[in-house]
Amino acid sequence: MATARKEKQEQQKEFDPKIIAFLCNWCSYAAADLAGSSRLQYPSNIRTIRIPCTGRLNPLLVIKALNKGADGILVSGCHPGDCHYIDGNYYARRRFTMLKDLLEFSGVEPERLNFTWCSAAEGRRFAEIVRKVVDRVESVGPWQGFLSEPDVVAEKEAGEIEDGEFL
Amino acid sequence: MANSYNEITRELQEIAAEVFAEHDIKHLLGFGRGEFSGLTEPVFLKKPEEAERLIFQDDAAPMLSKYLLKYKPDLQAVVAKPCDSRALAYYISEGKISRDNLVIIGINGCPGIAGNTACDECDTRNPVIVDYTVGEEMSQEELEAELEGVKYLLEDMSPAERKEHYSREFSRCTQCYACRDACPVCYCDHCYVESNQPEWLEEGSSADKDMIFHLMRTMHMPGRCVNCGACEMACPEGIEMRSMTTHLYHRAKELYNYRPGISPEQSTLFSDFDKEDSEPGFLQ
Amino acid sequence: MIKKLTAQDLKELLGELRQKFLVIAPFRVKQGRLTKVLYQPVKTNDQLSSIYFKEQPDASPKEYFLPRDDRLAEETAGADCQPEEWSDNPRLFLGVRSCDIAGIELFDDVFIENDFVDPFYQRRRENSLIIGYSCQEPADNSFCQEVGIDPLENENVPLMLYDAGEGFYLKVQDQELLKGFEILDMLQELPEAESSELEEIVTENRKNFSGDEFSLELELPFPEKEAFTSVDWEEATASCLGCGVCTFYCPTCFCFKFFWEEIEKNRAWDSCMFSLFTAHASGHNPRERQDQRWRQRLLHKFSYHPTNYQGSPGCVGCGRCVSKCPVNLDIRKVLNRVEKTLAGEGVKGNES
Amino acid sequence: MPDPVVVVGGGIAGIQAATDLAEMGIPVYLIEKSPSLGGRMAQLDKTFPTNDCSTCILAPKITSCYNHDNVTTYTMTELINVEGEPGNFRVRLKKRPRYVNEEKCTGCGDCLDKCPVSIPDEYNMEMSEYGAIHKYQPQAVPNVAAIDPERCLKLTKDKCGVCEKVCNFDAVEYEQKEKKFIVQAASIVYAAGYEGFAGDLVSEYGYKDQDNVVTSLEYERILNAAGPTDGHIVRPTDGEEARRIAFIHCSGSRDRRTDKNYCSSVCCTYSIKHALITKEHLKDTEVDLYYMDIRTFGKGFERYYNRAQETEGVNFIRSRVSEIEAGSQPGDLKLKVTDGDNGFAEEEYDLVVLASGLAPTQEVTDTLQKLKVRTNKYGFIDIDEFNPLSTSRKGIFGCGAVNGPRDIPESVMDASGAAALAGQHAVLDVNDMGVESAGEQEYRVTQNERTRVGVFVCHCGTNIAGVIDVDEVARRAREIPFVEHAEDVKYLCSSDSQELIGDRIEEHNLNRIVVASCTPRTHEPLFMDAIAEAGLNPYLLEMTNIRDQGSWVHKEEPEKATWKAYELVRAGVARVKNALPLERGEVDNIARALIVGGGAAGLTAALELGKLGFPVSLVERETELGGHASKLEHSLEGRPVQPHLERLIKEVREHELIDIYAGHEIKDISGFVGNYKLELIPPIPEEAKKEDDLLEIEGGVVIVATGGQEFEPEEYSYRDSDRVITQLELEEGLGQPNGLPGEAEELEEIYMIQCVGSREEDRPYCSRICCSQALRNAVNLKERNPEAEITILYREMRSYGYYEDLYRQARDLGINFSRYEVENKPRVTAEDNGRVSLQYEEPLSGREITAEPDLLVLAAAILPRDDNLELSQMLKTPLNEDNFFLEAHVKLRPVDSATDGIFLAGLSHGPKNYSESLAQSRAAAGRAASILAREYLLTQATVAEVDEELCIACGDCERVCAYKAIEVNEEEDVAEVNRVLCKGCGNCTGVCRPHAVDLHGFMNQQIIDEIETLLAEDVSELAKSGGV
Repeated sequence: MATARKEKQEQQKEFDPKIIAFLCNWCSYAAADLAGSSRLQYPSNIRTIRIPCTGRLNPLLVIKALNKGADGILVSGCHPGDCHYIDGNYYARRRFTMLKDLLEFSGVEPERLNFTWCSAAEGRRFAEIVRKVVDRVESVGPWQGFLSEPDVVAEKEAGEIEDGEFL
Repeated sequence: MANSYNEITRELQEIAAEVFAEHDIKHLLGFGRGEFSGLTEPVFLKKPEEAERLIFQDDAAPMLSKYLLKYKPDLQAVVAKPCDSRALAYYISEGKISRDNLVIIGINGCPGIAGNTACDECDTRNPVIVDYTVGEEMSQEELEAELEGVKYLLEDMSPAERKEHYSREFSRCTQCYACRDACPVCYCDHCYVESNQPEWLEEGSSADKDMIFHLMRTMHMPGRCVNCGACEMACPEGIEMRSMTTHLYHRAKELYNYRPGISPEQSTLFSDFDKEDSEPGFLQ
Repeated sequence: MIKKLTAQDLKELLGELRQKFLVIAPFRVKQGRLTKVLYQPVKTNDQLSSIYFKEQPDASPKEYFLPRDDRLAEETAGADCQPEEWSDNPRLFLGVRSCDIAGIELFDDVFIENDFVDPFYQRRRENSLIIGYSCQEPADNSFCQEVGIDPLENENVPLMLYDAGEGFYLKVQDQELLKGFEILDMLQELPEAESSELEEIVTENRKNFSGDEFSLELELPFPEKEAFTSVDWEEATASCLGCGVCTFYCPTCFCFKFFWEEIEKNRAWDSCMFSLFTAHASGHNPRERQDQRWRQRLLHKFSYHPTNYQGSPGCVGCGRCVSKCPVNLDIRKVLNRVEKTLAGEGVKGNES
Repeated sequence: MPDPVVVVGGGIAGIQAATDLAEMGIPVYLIEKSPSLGGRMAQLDKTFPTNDCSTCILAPKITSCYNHDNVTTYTMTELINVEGEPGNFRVRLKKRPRYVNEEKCTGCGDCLDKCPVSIPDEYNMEMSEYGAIHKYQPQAVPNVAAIDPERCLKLTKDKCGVCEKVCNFDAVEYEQKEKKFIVQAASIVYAAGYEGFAGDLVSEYGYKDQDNVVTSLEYERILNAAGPTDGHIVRPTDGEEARRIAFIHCSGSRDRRTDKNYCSSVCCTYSIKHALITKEHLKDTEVDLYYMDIRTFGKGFERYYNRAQETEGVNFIRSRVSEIEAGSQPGDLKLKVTDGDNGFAEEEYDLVVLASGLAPTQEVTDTLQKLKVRTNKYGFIDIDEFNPLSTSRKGIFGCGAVNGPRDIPESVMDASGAAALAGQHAVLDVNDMGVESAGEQEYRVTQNERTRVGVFVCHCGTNIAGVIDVDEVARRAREIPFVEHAEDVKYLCSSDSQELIGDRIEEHNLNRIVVASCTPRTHEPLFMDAIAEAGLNPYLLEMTNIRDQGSWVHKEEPEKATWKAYELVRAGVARVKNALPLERGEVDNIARALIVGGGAAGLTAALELGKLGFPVSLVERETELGGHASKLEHSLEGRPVQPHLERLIKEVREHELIDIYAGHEIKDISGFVGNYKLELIPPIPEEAKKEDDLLEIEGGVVIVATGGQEFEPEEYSYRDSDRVITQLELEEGLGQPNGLPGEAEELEEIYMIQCVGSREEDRPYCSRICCSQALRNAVNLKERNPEAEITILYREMRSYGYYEDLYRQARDLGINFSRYEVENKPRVTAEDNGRVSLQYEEPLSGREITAEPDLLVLAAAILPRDDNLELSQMLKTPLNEDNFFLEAHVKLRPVDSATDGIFLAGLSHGPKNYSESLAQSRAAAGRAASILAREYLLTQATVAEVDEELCIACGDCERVCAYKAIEVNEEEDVAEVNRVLCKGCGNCTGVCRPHAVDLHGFMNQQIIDEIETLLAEDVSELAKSGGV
């Protein structure tokens, strides 16, 4: 699907990334609201999914979002120490550190994986984060899935035939 | 020094007899030789006379810890490679099995398993919890000497090269999930793969999905994977997938000084935190 | 009719056959950390020298008849669609051994010679020509003779290839089946050989097959009810991990599942060794434990299939399930236990 | 229904008091002078010592108070006077006109940009501007505009009127008049707060002359990301980043030349906070703090101070700034500094922050006098040490900074305590608390129905519709699978629209609702109510935020904003289609408090709860009640403690609702909020004990009041000489004849050493009371023997608050003070004759002084009890690093433990003086009452649930749950959720490997559906067509 979408975007010529943002209800979602009530403008590329706490976010959901074709991910919670649920974001931090590391190791561009903290008072920071994330994702272009282009794979799919005068 | 297979085999047979004499065990879980195949296979010994069936060879790849949970209310004896002993420590830390129900015969100075690349970078050559041991312990100096200059799997590749590597490797995946089934710390009764409500992993056999399977599985592994290499050894397609879990294994060690299964008292990686944990690559 | 060929002759013949056929032959292939022998389409004439007959291929050609992932229908089309990769060229499978030939025959029984014909299988099967290959020595863990299969001679393929070390013999067994394939014309130029030459080789090779440690005395089909209930399956299969590799590599396992991928209806290999294989939507699972699944697999091959198909075995004794098993769980050992239990030798009692 | 209580002041203290009272089932009138709740705390950027974001922690608290069924809020309202008696006060109120109808105004903000007038923004300390019609602050509660009558053109000159024209709700009402009205109240909680003052030292500190001299409150706004400089630390004059900043402590406080010569208590720590945050923003900026004493006496403050000093590079300079004048460059400032060591110096800075003190406004003092509430010489409420929170007028209680300089947790403690006292007049009917019960409303059973989603898209006037084509969104929404009905509505939050939603539910038999409008954070309760009214389970609602996170932020991209809105609606439908009808569960609550500890704290808590009408079981391990307090001779104000303690014990003993278990040890504690069980070992001699002697008592809450202990000094020859005693021993000795080595009157030379065992490496906290205690004892000794030569060797004198008076008195009496550094402590050697020899360095001269005092008194640290750890394990509630019980939140929940239903009082929570212990105990009673008042405890609806099939009992969920709400049942080998304790954070769901735990309201399936829908191909297909 990711590839199909990418083709369409190529036809469109203009890359309009889609970024899934997981925001915790108490800080970052509130910051996004504050950006709104302060009328700060930012690109419309983000699609927010509200979660109670970054601790709620199972890393598999981020993989799922990329699997479904998100060009980039933003996860933002309360600053460490500020968690509404005492320490949820501390646990989340480890999970995301490992997730980000794994995905980058496997070839996902770091620019697509954006984890940060944003407090309820930081409306301006939120708008800046979104701008930054959109820039970052744009800089690496459309997401084409976890694997290389199908033709690269097909070439080597069956494995390499060992040469030799067997016959 | 790593011990020889024959020496370990000889000692195992002696100690097994001792274990039978000293404990009222349901069975002694170890390795034996396949009657027809000549291959090393898991055996469940019940009688002291069977002690001589025990062997240890370079194809003793299966993780015996995997079988213990099935019989956990009973007292079981088990021959444990160092990696197996870590899996056991991990089980105990998660309350999956009681230490009191285990008689552990640990293999010191494990000589490793043929073809298992995890053994080349193994950082635990003596078992972490034991009741009996066979073989000489390997000293820390020896271990460090052996590890010197060892490169971890795919460490030298660029992310893009790895992406290509995985694209190639997973194109062969037949979704048998032997990697998961062979893994000592994958012990869920119902794997997320088999859930369709919600459907974490969609059905279909494209390489893309196999990649996602492995990414998701790897995210269940940090703080659990003991880097035994059983996943790769089990793969009938020779897919090199261990690099993912191994990478996080080493990263958890670097970032959090965390090694799974080092002690039965340890918390899991993801159920613990430090306020000062680093935030590599987080947006500032 | 028996033709005698040098390796060069064979390559030339195959080169010619490639004009008409998609030739699929065994190669040594490097895949990740393993090197395997696998059936693969010959892409260039240069590749012909790399064809490799020395070992039993790691996998049977089953996936060319029942692909792992088979698109059956599209939602929008409304009707069944055509298998996508069908070409007009017929396929020639080179060097298929008796065990794998028997596997394909079993598929024929199930998918063609049956009340329901699987059009996908049928089309692929009818478009394929098989050149058999006579084994020179037993493959690791194989026990084909114990299930009534002759690894050296096989009458059920039109052509049979014999390796003579310095060259090959090609035996034409069924001219009828070769009609329309123009293959006989191509063979005309080649020198014929006496059947005695061939017999000598076969007799010599057969000596390699005498030392089977394993023997299966019990007649097929196994008595269903008795085998089902009296064997301690748990004990016999305790080390099974449930991965299903045995079934994927089995030349006779054909179970599949359906699933939708976006708008496509697909089928893919499934395995009775998987816990979900029999799981009901309600949560109930009639085969809850792995030993029950093992019992199913074994009895399907040795009891149910022979019962339904005039005593023909559901297992071809290729030994791949043993070689591929991550924990080396040996079906021969389990069969042995079944035999002993049924013979009243009380394996179970013996152990307790 | 109990009688109402009036709470004056909508700052953190008022909000806490109102919430606690409301939770007890008491109706509350909350009176706030300004247009919005929040008070001073809402203006703060971050809070010490954790640097928590102030808004983040306060906003949820304000919202839940404002939305509480039992709270009626009057903003822009002041109290005029009070008549009548406790239990039947007639409270006269005056509501200033807002000129905006609070009911009609939706806070849409349409009018805000249109106002042609600019006035200084009060919330931003007048450092920015807003219109004559404005919202007091962006996150104002209520979220309603107000007009400044003095600057509005319409109201002053009858011109303009544009706000009325643009308002779509007819909410602007220029004709509003001041309204006076009376409410009946049983009692009054007065929480009018403080103002910051920098003293009258205008000329010296140049506050009014130099623009780059700002007060601490102004600096809070500068630091704040939503403040006038967007959180950039820049100079007001030229907007340049500040490279050198001076913070001047005690600006106005502790100054004999003003009438406010008390210590404001909070400035030291907040200045450290400012310094730390400044360093966080601008690593290289030089930050200098000018101070007299660093008074970081609160819980965790000393560590904060150490951190600033040791790792963050903040410079602490002990000297007095005498003058600030213009510096060499424009805008720069020159400080003239007198320094004890170095004489006189000049330093230049580009920004100076005055650590202004806390004082009541004149208006507040006047009002208090009008209310016949006695004030002290500083204008604060005159508080009786032994009866904190009460005032001189019965039925009126003070809390927060009107009681004296307070930080936030102290104000919150005051508030809960005041609620406990005020509640006693409201006559609680324990059997009919009027607290809602979960099962009251029956909802339509929708489980077997086909999914029929209704979508409502709000215009919000032009707020949404001005950017987003709402008609198009609604039109396309109709095509979304499962959508039965979709329409766009001008203002969905208006009351007729709420009815319309109900009508549509009925008309189309809708069973899921998607509201596309503003933020669910403020409006979800409203729409949940609306659909509940229509008989639909309120959890079958999904809100998509197309205004705050849509039209408002994508003004320049109307087409994309429209598509985004459509996609969000689509995702909302996907998410709500799997929503389950949820219900809050009811759990039995045992209306009895279990109090552990029979010292002054436990006794006070027991008595207040008894007076509120709740049964109490009080457990004390000793056979006598009184605890640590029975050793206290006099209070810090010098009043005898024992008569008060004896009266307290008598009252408790005589109270019919209080059972006393003296001499009982606790064997085990089990259960959770609503249902705690204590196993007690009765006082039976060991040899007579039998198995079944154990006693079990049950209650809904536990109050931990087990006290602390005095450190037994290991140094200064304490163990070697009778002439070396602790301050507590001195106090005990003063009370008894022959209690001291030599009669007090005869002791000629007395030395005192402070910080013995406190503020050291292995005990890095301040014991808070020792400075004041030493001062009190020194003054007592001096009064008995004016000839006595008394010297106090100290590190910092931490005589915070009014104890500064004591410090001054001591100096006036001729008591000597000599500072020592921790690296160079006084040295004491025991002599053979039983006396001691003392050597120390006199800091000014650097001379080594040797003395042979008649008495050496050590200010020994206050320690946590040794058995705290054991008790905390039984209670399953954590201790802090120093082994005192840890509060749930250092700022806003100072009395609650991390475990629901367990409250903390007195020294078990940390060092505090007698009066502070009493206040906290009252607070514990107030907090406990807010739970005990409920017949049932309501669980949250959005809680975690375990799929037992999938659960592998690995225990990860248990380990990550901060609330102990999920635990592995070892017997069943499965994790179980305690719905009462679950807060719905989902941390268990995030960590669960087999995905066996799921969180209602945020289920995996719902989030996955949302993800898939947001990224679904045909949606991009539509987007590709370039929008509408």
